[in-house]
Amino acid sequence: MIVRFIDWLKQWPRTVRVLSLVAAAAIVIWSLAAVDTHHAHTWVEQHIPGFWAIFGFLAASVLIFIAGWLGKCGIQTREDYYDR
Amino acid sequence: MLFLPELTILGAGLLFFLLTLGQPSEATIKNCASAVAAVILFTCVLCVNQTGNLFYGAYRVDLFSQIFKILIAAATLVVFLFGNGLKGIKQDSRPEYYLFLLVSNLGLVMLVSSVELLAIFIALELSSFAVYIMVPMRTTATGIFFQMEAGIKYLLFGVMATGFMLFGMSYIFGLTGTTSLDGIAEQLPILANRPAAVVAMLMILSGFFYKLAIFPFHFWVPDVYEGAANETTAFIAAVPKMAAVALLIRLTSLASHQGEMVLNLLMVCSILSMFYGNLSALVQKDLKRMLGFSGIAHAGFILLGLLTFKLTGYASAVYYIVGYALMNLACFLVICQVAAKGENLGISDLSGLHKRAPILALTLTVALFSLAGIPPFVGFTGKFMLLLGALREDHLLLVTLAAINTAIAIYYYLSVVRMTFCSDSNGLGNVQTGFLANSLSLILVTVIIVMGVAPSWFVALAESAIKTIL
Amino acid sequence: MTGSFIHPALIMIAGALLLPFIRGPFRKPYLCLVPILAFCDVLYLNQFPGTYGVITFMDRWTLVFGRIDNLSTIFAFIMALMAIIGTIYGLHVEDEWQHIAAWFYVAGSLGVIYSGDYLVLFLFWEMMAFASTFLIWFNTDKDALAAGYRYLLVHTFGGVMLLFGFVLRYQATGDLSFSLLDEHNTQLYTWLIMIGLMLNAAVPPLHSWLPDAYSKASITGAVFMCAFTTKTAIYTLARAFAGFDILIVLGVVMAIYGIIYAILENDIRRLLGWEIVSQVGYMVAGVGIGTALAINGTCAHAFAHILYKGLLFMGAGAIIHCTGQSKLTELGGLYRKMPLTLLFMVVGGISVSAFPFFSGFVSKSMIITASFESHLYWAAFLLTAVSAGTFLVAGLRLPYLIFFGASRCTPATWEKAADPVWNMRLAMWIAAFFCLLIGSYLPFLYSMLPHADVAFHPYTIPHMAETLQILAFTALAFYFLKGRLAARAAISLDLDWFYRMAGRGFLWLAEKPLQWLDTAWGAAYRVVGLVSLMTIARFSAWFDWNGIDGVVDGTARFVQGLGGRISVLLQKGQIQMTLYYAITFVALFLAAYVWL
Amino acid sequence: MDQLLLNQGFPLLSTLIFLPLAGSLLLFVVRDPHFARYWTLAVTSIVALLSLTLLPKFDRDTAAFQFAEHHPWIESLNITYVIGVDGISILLILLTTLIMPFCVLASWTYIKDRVPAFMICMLIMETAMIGVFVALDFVLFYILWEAMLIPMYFLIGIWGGPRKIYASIKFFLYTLAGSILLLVAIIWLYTANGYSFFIPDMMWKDYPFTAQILLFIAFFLAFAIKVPMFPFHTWLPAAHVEAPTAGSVILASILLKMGTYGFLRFALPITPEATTTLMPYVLWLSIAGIIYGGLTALAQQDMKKLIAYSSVGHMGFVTLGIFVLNIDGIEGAILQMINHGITTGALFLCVGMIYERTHSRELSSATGIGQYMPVFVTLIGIFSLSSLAFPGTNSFVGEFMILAGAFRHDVPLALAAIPGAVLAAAYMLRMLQKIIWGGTNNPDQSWLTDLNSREIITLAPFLFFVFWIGLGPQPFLAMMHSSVVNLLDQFHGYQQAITAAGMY
Repeated sequence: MIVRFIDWLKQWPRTVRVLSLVAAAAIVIWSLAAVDTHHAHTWVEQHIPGFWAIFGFLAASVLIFIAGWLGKCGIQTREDYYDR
Repeated sequence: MLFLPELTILGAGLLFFLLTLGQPSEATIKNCASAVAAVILFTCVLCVNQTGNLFYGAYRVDLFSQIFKILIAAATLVVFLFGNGLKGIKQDSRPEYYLFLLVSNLGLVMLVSSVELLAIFIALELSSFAVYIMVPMRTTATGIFFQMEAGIKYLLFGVMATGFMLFGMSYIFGLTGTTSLDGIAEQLPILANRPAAVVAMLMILSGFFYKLAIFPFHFWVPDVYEGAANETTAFIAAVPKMAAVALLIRLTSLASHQGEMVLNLLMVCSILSMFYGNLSALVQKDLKRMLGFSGIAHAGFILLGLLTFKLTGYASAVYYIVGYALMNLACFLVICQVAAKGENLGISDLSGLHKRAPILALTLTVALFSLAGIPPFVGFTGKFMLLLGALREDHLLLVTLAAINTAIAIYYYLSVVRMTFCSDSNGLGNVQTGFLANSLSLILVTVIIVMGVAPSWFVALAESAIKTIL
Repeated sequence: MTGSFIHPALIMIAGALLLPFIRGPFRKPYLCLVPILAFCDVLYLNQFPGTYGVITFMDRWTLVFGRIDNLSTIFAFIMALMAIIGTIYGLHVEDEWQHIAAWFYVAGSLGVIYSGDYLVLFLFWEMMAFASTFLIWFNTDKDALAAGYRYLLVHTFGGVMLLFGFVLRYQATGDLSFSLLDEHNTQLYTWLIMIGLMLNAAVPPLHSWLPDAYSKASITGAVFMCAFTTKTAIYTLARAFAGFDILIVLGVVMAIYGIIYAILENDIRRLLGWEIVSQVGYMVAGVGIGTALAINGTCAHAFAHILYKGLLFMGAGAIIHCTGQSKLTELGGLYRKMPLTLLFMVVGGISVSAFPFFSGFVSKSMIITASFESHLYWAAFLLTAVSAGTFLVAGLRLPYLIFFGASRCTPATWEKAADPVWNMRLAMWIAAFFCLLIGSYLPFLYSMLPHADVAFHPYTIPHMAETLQILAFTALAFYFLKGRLAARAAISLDLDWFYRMAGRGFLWLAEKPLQWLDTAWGAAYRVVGLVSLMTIARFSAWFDWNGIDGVVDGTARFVQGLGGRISVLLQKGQIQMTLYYAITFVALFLAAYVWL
Repeated sequence: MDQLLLNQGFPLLSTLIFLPLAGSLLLFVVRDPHFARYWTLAVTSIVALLSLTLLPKFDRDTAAFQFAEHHPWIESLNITYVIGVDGISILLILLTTLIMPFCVLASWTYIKDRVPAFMICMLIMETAMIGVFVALDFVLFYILWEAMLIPMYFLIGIWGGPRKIYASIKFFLYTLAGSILLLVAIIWLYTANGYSFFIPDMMWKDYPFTAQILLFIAFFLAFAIKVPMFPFHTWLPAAHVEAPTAGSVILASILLKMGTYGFLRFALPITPEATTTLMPYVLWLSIAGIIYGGLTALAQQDMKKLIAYSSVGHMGFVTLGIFVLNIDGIEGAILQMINHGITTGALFLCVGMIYERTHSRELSSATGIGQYMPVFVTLIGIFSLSSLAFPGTNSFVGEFMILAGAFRHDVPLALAAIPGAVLAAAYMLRMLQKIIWGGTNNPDQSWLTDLNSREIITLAPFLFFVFWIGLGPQPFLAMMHSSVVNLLDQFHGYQQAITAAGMY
């Protein structure tokens, strides 16, 4: 069942992609419209619309870039490093 | 009755003289010898409580002398018993050998009773000359060809030592005008600080240093031990030393008033003997040579007892020499049994003895551990009492050096034990041991252990004996 | 409760000891029975808070084996539950020693949780360390031996620190009881105890053992290990160090550190190990915040974490078990072959990523909210950022690289791959069920929390909106940047470099210089002791042999050995010389006498 | 003589001493190997059972010597046969008597030739060992102390390994050389004490300071070599490696304890002032031993050598505990003496069992046997854990108390001892790991058979004690408590008296 479901999804990659983006947009819009931010903890939450969406995107990207940068700095090395 | 032991020995000597004239069979000689030795011991025991003077006071029979006579007779009996084959002696001179042995014995027995310088000298020479002759009687069938040389060396050393002794005696006579020990004892305290008296006493002592093999009169020991037949060595190693200790006790008790010098000298001799003997013994390959060197060390130990100038010290020395004689007899018993043809034994010849002759191996081991001073054997108890006596007199350094010597000595004794017990027989055949030798060795082992564990009776006896001469 | 305190650890230990005697068809029922019994015991005990099992030891120390209060109950509950799940997961393992080690390990953990003083704590603490080492060693991998060894040494070090700490504390205060330490009066022992406990919680820089060991443990062993060591340590930290500010910093650093390494990681179990580090960071931070809400959050998160991380490790174990591969570079596209495993991994992944209605959502947010409420905004934002990273790694990267995308499997691996045996699936079902239960039915978890008076409502609209926004846009970022997240056949250097290198150097030290020293000592003994003695002895023998004997004999027996002067003497005279020597000595004595 | 509680009725202690000796006599005559084994087992078991009857009658509340017997022996020298037991010695006596039957069992098939002789050595050994622990006359003590060397020498020299000659002579010479000055010290004490060898009379006397120092040095040489303390330890590995299993067990379990027993019985009470003066040096020597022993053990390939070096470390803990001179330290040290006897004895038995199968003591030839000998590796695993002081086992209690005592005495000192504990974990686990799992290329061990019931019976009691002492050490500590308290009271009283005398 699961296999069939995934295979079915894979037949329509473009549709899936679009639907996903639509869903993301819908979440942001719903947040802007329906959520009362007056009791939020911080200024940024109250005054920046869609703050958490921006935050999520940036956080993920920054983490990926930091990791990549660190990896290039020499943290990542060949697998037999300890066996020599 | 007072003179009975000596007469018996004399009679026994005559018996063997008669035997030399005829063509007696081996068995006759053997049986005669054993029987005679037993009779001598019996008469000695019989006369133990006799006291009295003979020969115008030159010869005294007291508990001291009688006990030494018993000891000498007993040791001789043991030598006779385990050496009864006389494997190492020329076939045709065996009756003569016994004759000389008895003469020597007579000399020793007389020595312990002598209380006059000339009597001492005569008795000493009597015992010595007989032994000088016995040494070259070894048969060349044993593969040893320097018995004559050994005999000559022994003789020449003896002559030198007796020379010293005679010289000393003449000094003493000159100083005191008497040759009687009692007389000298009266006079000596007065002369105590006269150098001549000290020198004279030391020179007299040197005669017995030679018998006991104390540095510097020990040079003869290894050669004579090696050159003489096993039975002869057994005799030399055990019997005359007892008499020598007896006389040394008599003489040092005289010299006890002569102050520091004698004491220092005895201490130096003692230390040098111990070190010299033990260190040399470490590298020996020949069992008898090793025992000879170890004898030098043990003689040094005995001096520890003498130089206390105290009753207990003397008693310890007596105890120790008796123990030493027992251990040595046990060792030589084994040597005589293992050396099938009377040859000299290297230490390696003992390998695997525990298989070849278990009882002998046990005997040898007990004797060696005892010689090494390991409890609970007589050697330990003796050493302990000697050290104790010396430390009571505050000779801490001496005692420490002596203790260190004990540790050194362990090595060569152990290397023999190792051969006996911890190695294979390397193709060496079994040793034939008779019932006599086995039971004799078990008796010796028992005595060595019993004397070590319960020395009280013997020490008390020695003390009471020594009290009679002080 | 009428004095009938039976320690659940005792049940586990007794069960483990009896296990070798249970054979044949009884084995599997028995395996299930023992942890269930222990679980029932825990349930029973949890109803009667109090102090039990108090024993006076050597007339001086009071040992408390059973302290049952609102903090220990929840941890005991989840540990016992996990023991059941883990045992079921390993039901197919024939080797009874693995079960025995695992049960001892569980017993150690339960013992720590119920312990009321440092001696008992230490006893069980070490039991955990040793038992878990065996779980690593049971893996047949060549590296497992070395890894287990490193693991053990690190934990022994931690144990020693702890021992130091509480002994010092005992010396200073005379108190052995295991209770909250004073933040305003810290002593050396406070830090030592903290180091000892933090090592087990894998707080940087004491963390490297975790990914190292968990990736090398046996398959079932890793399932046990991911649950017990760190969470037991969190319990002890919450007990002794609640409200220590330094822990907030360490916790946040830990969360970030772990997630960055997880992004780089290639080995699936190492990846999950790094994620444990990251998640435990939340808990450490929660302990550091120390408010009632934060402690609640820590407990809840530990509870939830054990289940979803257990689920993830079970999934990872299933993959390794069924494919023989553990590297992302060797996997991919497996959804066709292992659909159920995919399902479980996804459930685990979205639980850890705090999807609404899954367990992480109701627990993680508690800690973040607590930090907001304590006005620790930096911590709150950083932790939220890490939660984005968590989704990135566990919810997206891991399933994507294993199950979707291009297959990088060898044909053999592909052929082998299939969903695992029934007991593994059952265990995963149970864990997945609990993940969903916790997230959906709040009272189940919340009624067990230690501070019952503090209410927390996760399902508010702002919270939902916040979470969904973050998740959606993290997914978006993943979509754009997934090229950068691809699997690379590489390892990441970490602080374990120091352990490994130090260990190597240490062995070298023991083998080379010290052994040399000992040999030299023996030689010195021989040379100085025996040889010098023998030299003296030889000298004396030489003296006797060459100096005296040689002259007396007049023979040439040992001519070769004689020195020049002595050989001359030997030629000259024979017996006279000996006599000369003897007389010389006598003369010397006399001279000495006269002179002195 | 008020320190003695004379024995009424059956002379139990003398029986314990002389029964083995009497038993050995029969073996001189009957030389059948099978008979020798059963007979020795019977004799040692009877002695063990008899020794257990000491327990109910032992009064824990007194520091006096109990079950004492007193007979004159060599009256001219005032040497007496006087024996007695106090809280310090009773456990060691029980350890001795209880371990001997298992040594016999362990030699059942290990010793194949000259069995009666072997058993004679074992029995004589037992006599001497029990005697050393009960002797209250210094000469009696010394005689037994030295006499012990002979059977041990034969045990190593006859039934030992390839380098037995070297090892046995080294053992004998080294230990004898060490104790030879003890003899001088004994005689000195005799003359200083009004010609008495009675040990309690020699204690707590104000000998001159120099004399105390010299006495202490003599004691120290004798006992430190026996313990063996670093750097006097080199005889131990040689002897352990070459000795047969039973010999190793006796060496490790009992002989080594005589050194530390000597410290407690003689060095502390007879030379308290010197002890206080020299204590720091001894303590740091102990630390050096702990660490050195641990490090060296780590590098060993030979299992027996490994355990031998570990003994150096463990005994370092014992001397550490003794010389911190407080109740924790000393009680811990005595307990650790027992623990080391149990644990190391058991480990040597285990190694002997491997050796009987593979004829090698190399770690490399015993790798990976866990698969084929599960019972065996379980047992050796438990004993190894005990050896590294794993909580719940006996050594943990002992080491913990010693460290507690050390902490109370001096913190840096205690800290310095800690690496020893880590090292212990390192070397024991290294051995364990190799034995149980080994590497990737283990030799084929599939022909190995697991332990038979005789071997399991041999090890079972050790296991029992490992856990008993580990979990409930109270009864053991209670036995020694009075004596240790008394020792420390006397010691501190003596110190105060000295200080007071110094002030006026």
